[in-house]
Amino acid sequence: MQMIEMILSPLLALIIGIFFLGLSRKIMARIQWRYGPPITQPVIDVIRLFSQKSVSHGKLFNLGIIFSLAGSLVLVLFLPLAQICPLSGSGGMLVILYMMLLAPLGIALSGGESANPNTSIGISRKFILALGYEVPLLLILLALMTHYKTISIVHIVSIQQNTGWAFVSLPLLLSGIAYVLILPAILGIRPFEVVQASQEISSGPMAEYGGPFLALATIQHALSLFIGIALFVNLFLGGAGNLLIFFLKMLVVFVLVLFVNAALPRLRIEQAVKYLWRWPTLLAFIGMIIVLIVRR
Amino acid sequence: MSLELLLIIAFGGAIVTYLLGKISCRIREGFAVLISLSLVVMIACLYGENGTESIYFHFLGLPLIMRTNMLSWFFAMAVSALGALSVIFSLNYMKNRERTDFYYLMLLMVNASMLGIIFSGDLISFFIFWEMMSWSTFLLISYNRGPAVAAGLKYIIMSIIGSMAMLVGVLSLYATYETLNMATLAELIGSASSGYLLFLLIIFSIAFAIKNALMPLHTWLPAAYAEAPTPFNGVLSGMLTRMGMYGFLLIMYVIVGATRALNLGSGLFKFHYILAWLGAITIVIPTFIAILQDDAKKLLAWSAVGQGGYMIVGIAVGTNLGLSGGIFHTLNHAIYIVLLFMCVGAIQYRTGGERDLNSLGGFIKKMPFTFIGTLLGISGLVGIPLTNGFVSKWLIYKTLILEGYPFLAFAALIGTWGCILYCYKFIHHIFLGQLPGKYQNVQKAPFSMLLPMIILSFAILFFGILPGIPLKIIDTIGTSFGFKSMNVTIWGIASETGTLNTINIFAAVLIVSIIAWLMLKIGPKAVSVAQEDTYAAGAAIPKDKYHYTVDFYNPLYRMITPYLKDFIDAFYMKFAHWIQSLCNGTRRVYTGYVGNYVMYIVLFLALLIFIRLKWSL
Amino acid sequence: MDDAGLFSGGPNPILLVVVPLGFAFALPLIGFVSKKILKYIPVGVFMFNLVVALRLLPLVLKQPILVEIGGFSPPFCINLVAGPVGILFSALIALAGLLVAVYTLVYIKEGPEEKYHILYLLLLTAATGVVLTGDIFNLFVFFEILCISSYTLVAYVGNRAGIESSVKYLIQGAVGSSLLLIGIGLLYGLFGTLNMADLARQIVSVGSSSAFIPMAFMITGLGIEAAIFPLNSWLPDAHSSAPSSVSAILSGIAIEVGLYAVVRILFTLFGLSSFFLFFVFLGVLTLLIGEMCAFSQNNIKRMLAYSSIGQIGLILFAFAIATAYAVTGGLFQMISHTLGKGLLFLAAGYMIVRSGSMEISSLKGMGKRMPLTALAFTIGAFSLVGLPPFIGFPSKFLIIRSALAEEALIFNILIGLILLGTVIEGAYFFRVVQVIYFQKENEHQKRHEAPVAALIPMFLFMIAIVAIGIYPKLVTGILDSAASELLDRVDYIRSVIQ
Amino acid sequence: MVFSQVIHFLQNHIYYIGAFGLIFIGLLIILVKHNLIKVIIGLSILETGVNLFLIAVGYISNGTAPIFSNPSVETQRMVDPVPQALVLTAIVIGVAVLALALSLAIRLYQHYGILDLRQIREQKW
Amino acid sequence: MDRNQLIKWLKAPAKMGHKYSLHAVYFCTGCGIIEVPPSITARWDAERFGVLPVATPRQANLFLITGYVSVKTLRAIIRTYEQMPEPKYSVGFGSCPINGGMYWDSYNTIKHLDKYIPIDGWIAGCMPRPEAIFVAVTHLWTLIDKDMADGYKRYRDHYQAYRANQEHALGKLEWPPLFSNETKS
Repeated sequence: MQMIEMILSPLLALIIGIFFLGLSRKIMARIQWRYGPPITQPVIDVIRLFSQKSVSHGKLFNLGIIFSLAGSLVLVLFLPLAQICPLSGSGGMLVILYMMLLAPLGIALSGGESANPNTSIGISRKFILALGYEVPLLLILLALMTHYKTISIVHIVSIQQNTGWAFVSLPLLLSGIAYVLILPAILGIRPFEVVQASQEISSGPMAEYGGPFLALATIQHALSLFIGIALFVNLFLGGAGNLLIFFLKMLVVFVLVLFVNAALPRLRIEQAVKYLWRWPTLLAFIGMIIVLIVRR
Repeated sequence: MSLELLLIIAFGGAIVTYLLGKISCRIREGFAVLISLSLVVMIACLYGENGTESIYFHFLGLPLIMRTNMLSWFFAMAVSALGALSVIFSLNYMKNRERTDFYYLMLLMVNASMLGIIFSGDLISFFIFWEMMSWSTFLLISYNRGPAVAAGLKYIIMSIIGSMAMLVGVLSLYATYETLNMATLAELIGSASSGYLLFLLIIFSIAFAIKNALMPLHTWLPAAYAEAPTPFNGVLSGMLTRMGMYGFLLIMYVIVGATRALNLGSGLFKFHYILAWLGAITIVIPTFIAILQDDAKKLLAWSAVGQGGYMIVGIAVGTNLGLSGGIFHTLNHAIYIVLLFMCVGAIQYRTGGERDLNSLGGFIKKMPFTFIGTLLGISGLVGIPLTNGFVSKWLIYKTLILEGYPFLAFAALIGTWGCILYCYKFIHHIFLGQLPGKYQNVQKAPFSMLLPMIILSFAILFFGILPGIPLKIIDTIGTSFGFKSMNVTIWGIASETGTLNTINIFAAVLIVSIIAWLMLKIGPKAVSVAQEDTYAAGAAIPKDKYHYTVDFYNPLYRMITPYLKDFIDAFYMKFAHWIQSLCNGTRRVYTGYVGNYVMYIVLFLALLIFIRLKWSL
Repeated sequence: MDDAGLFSGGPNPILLVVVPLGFAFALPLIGFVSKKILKYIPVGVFMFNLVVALRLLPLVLKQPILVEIGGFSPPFCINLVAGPVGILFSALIALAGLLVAVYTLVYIKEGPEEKYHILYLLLLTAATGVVLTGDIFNLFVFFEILCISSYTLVAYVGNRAGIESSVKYLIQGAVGSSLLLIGIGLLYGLFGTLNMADLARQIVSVGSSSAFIPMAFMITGLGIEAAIFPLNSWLPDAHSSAPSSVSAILSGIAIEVGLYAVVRILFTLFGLSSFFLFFVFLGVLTLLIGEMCAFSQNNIKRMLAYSSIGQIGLILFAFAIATAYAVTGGLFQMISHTLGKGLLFLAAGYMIVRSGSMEISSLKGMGKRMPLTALAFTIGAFSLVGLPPFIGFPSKFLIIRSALAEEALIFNILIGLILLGTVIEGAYFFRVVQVIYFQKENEHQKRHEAPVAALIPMFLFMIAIVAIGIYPKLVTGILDSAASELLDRVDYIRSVIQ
Repeated sequence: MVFSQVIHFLQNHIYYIGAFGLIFIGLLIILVKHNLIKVIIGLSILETGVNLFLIAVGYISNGTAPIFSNPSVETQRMVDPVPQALVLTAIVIGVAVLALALSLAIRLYQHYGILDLRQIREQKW
Repeated sequence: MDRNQLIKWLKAPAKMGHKYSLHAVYFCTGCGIIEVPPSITARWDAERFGVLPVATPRQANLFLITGYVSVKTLRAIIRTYEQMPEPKYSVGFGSCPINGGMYWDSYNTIKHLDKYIPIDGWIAGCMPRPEAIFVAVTHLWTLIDKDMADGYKRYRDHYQAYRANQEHALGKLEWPPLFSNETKS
């Protein structure tokens, strides 16, 4: 059973992620009054990329991207997808937090080997942005874990299934709002699209990727979209009893986030970090204090 | 008997090594390696010898006692192993330098005194070895001259302040209980008032906090680490600084005892809680300062300060998980920081002492093994799952969250995220990016440098995937302090509030990596290109300039730099200057005019008589 | 004087004074015979003294030896009381004298060597006399001999600094000895006796407070030689301008003998225990002033001189606590200071000779040029700071421990100040050690070690420092009985006046 | 009455007064004079005062020499011999110091060309 | 998606992928680039054809040379073209790359771009309208279907000649040859 889950959950994540990628392009096009590409366009892109003959800058260039994709895939194994969570008993939220590191770190190592300054700038921005949103995110997650007195995400989901969504329960409301405020930053979309920023720094960490490397990076991107939203759904929207509801919840969140993406221009990196360290952090901090008071 | 023999071999070996150096370098080096390896073997043989005490000497009527238990075995093993690796690493690094005899003497001496500290069964021998460690370290830190001199002076002054505080503590214990045997003290101290215990803990904490570079007392460390000879950095950062940790464990859990130590003070102002907060501050601020550093060794130094905070937080929380996390982190940190310093050493060895991050780059092609070592080192430092740093950090986080210290947990976690920034900066600036033209002909690190690096790299993975092996030992330490035993399995820890199972993670990561690799293999094979062949908007790559290193995290720097000056150091320096001017003022008493001097004499006589009349003593 | 053999088989303690004194005066005569052997005479004399003192040590531990000069039994006439303290100090003086004499063989090459050796012998004879005598006026006389020979020795080199310091030293010393003499006169006027035991007995019977004024005069007079804080202005000048061998003796022996005299007068003669607290403060003040002044010195010898003031402060502090532990600690600290400071001055002496300057900065690269001398300096410095495994550690340990045993808040604060002083001490000593080993030298100079005759005493000092530091039991037994002799007035009186 | 008391006191203590007067004069000279020679003179006066004081301690007016072989002299009226012995020693020492001081003064003058102690301050701090 | 398409997809997914995912490298050589923004934004929306501008040549497979090519630009064009992963297609946009256009007698303009890099198709006109881009794209689809868009193969086969031409125009080149001598067929 666990083996099936282990295969199933990454596959599902991959499909949903790629679907979201296509969906985002389509919806963005519609918002911008365009016809837009077919919804399968990411798949076509990935196929094309896999068939291209790329250049490699060295062993680490290959390994880094593998590392990054593997990190994302493993992370999916720790996330409860509705009732599916293959690695529920292997470390809980803390491992998830750490696994979220792997993907950017892998890309960073791989990109670093390519010796392209654009890449380095992108990576530097990625890490700064990550530091920016981790401050509120950690406060939020700690508030959750402190409130539910567990570090296992499965427990958090199951408690919410019994007692209602965290997002609408009072002590965690502020944390939830803070999470919503930083969700675009976690997903890396506008107004926090400073990392890729293809107009500025030639798509940053991706600058030297072509062919299969870019395909892997695209898949990784799709997975990270999935992870960011699935984490929110699990933590604040109570997960789901079956896959369909889970998917619907994710879809709603994603479309809402896309509107933000379409409506807002890109921030500069300092502006982004200042924003992240101001309002979401403040909310998360107050939320944490409320949680502590409630716990007393 | 074997403990005395051990110390005699350790100290005698140091001196004999020095003398052999007068005969021949090769014999000396061989002997140094032999001594340090034989110490490792001897200590390994001591495993499981619990609670044997032996009086080996009398000092001022005090019996000096050596004893073994699990705690000391654990630390001794780490000290001797890392010491041996450092010696091996030194062989090539120190070749063709002046005063290598002296260097080996002091290196072995530091190791020997650390072993002395660890095996001490009474506080006086603890203190003696502590002081010997301090001054021999001082001599080694200053070894490199130049800025190292100031660093050494700073170190020894702070160290003396610490040891003076400890001396007061030791002597006050002696005055109160008439014994300095740790075991006896631990029994006797039950009758002490909580005020006295608090005094004891604070006065010892000053000493240990200075050694462990806890935040307001950390200022010696960055300069000292940056300037010490790099092979010695391993010993310095790995174990010597962590003698402070050992000291904390000793005073809090062995002598004062867990239950008493954790109940001192009231409300939020409990001793251990404040200590934990200091630890948390020590995690956050140095981590962010480390991000700003451009000097490889300074960066690692600040990172070591920050990592020290984890250990303090871990043991100060006072749960079995936290304690184990703290102790385990001490070991893990020692392993990876030694590895990282060795990597810097290898780079320095091949580049002629270059350690400015901005002028390196692209060494991955030239020194691949060193790179792998560094990669594993920073993985451990960040705490990537499946490296050893993860397990210990996991334990600490978990206990912080479950015990209801979310802000401490926040500090610890944010420290990790800051850690990624400087770790990546470290590896990127040295190994990735463009190789400067002058380093085109750099060779691989020699084997004697690679060997310790390889061993340590394996250790990182080994302890990361099989954390149960050290954790079992640490668990016995914890239970000997009176904590509940953890449910340690070989793969991690099982408990109802969240378990850790490294083998699952390992298997998953392995399988998934293979899948990802296969995915990469779907496409046509990639063509390897030279490093110059990167995208530069169609232009040719400028030589030596196409590497983004200076102000790597520039936007972040602009935001945090104003808040991250080392205020504490500045304050201490100001204080030192103030003392200096005070001293300068004081010596004006001796005016040089003999009339004044005679006046002093007359005044003194008058003072004596005045006191007599006033108080009729 | 003839009944030397009467004392249970041991040699007569008076030999300790007589032999060097005799040789001092015989030296010019010997000079007629051969100029060359002159400088070996102090070596021989102090070797003899050392042997005598060491042979006497086990005897006096059982029973103090009383030497009646002129055949009268005390309280009449001059007598020597060779108790554990006296013999301990004699041994120490003989040891330091011997080692420094060996050092002098090569160190003193210019000037009127013959006079140097006479004065050197006189100085140490006087010091031995001071510690052995049981008569207060005799103490004054020996003291004057000590002072006059030190004035002269300070001026031995005859340069500006030497003469100036010597003049200043002389003025202060003369004022001091006048005060001492007034004190002795007053005492004599009050009690009509000069024997210390007898005086002590009488003071015990009338109460110590009645003899306060003489005590004040005597303390002030002796305090000048003992370098207690406001009275020590001569010390840095004199110690820094004297030849290094003389500095070693002045620092290691002269001021300690002065302090011994102060302590003897305080403890045995007056026993004014209510006044000890004042001396505790004074000791700490002396320590702090000494260390602080030393901290801001650029001249190596001046720094060492100020450091001596600091050490004296510590010793005074220990004595003024006046418990058995504390006095043991004080005596131990005296030994450790004699050995440590002696070693430092000897090492610094040759480093100054080689570098040609007393500036600390000119000692750069000495670790390479004179490795053994540099090692000696380092060990001396470490020992004085109180680092194990050197002798400074057990002595400081004992002092702090006895101070902590007092359990008064004021003592805790004072301990804090003392430890602060130690930190400052550490700071300046380590700075010098760094200059010696770790500063980049100006030009590449070849190795030029001090001559063997200078290295041997340094080595012996080092061995003593390390040996006692590792195994303090070598001396603690003697120190304990010496401390009890100092503290136990009644016993002292009884042993002198049967 | 008062006057006679004063006279009486003076008669009894004239030596002490003289001695301490000398001592104070000597000290005052040392304290306020800057010239080395004058300071040495001050030292000399100080010493003289001390010696006088010592003599005064053992002095009995109209006393006799302490010769016990002469039975006609009462021991009560004998002058104490010890202070005299002391003073002799002290004078000798004083002379030695004085000689040394003067010789040093000569050398000092050779080096500095002055004897003003305010200006001879190379050794300080 | 009709049946035909599906069969094609199953038969040769790579080729179809190349057809429908033409990512063009941003490269503004001359005035022709002014026509590209309208074509990729809401008015014409090139993305519905799968044409998407990307930032670096590594990610692209379509190279639009938009406008005249000066000697200085040629250097960058060659470099960019060489960095694109194979298979790659290049399209000359406007008359200038074809034969120099209005700069036919300029001393500093490249007249025949296909002497330096292989060109798979040309869009004539001064300026061609955005619709022309789509015409070109659909035409390129046909060429890809028929394996006639083989500029990258030609480049590989005749690299020595191209390189010689390039060096003739630009003098010594800073970068090493893309293909070593042995691959010359």
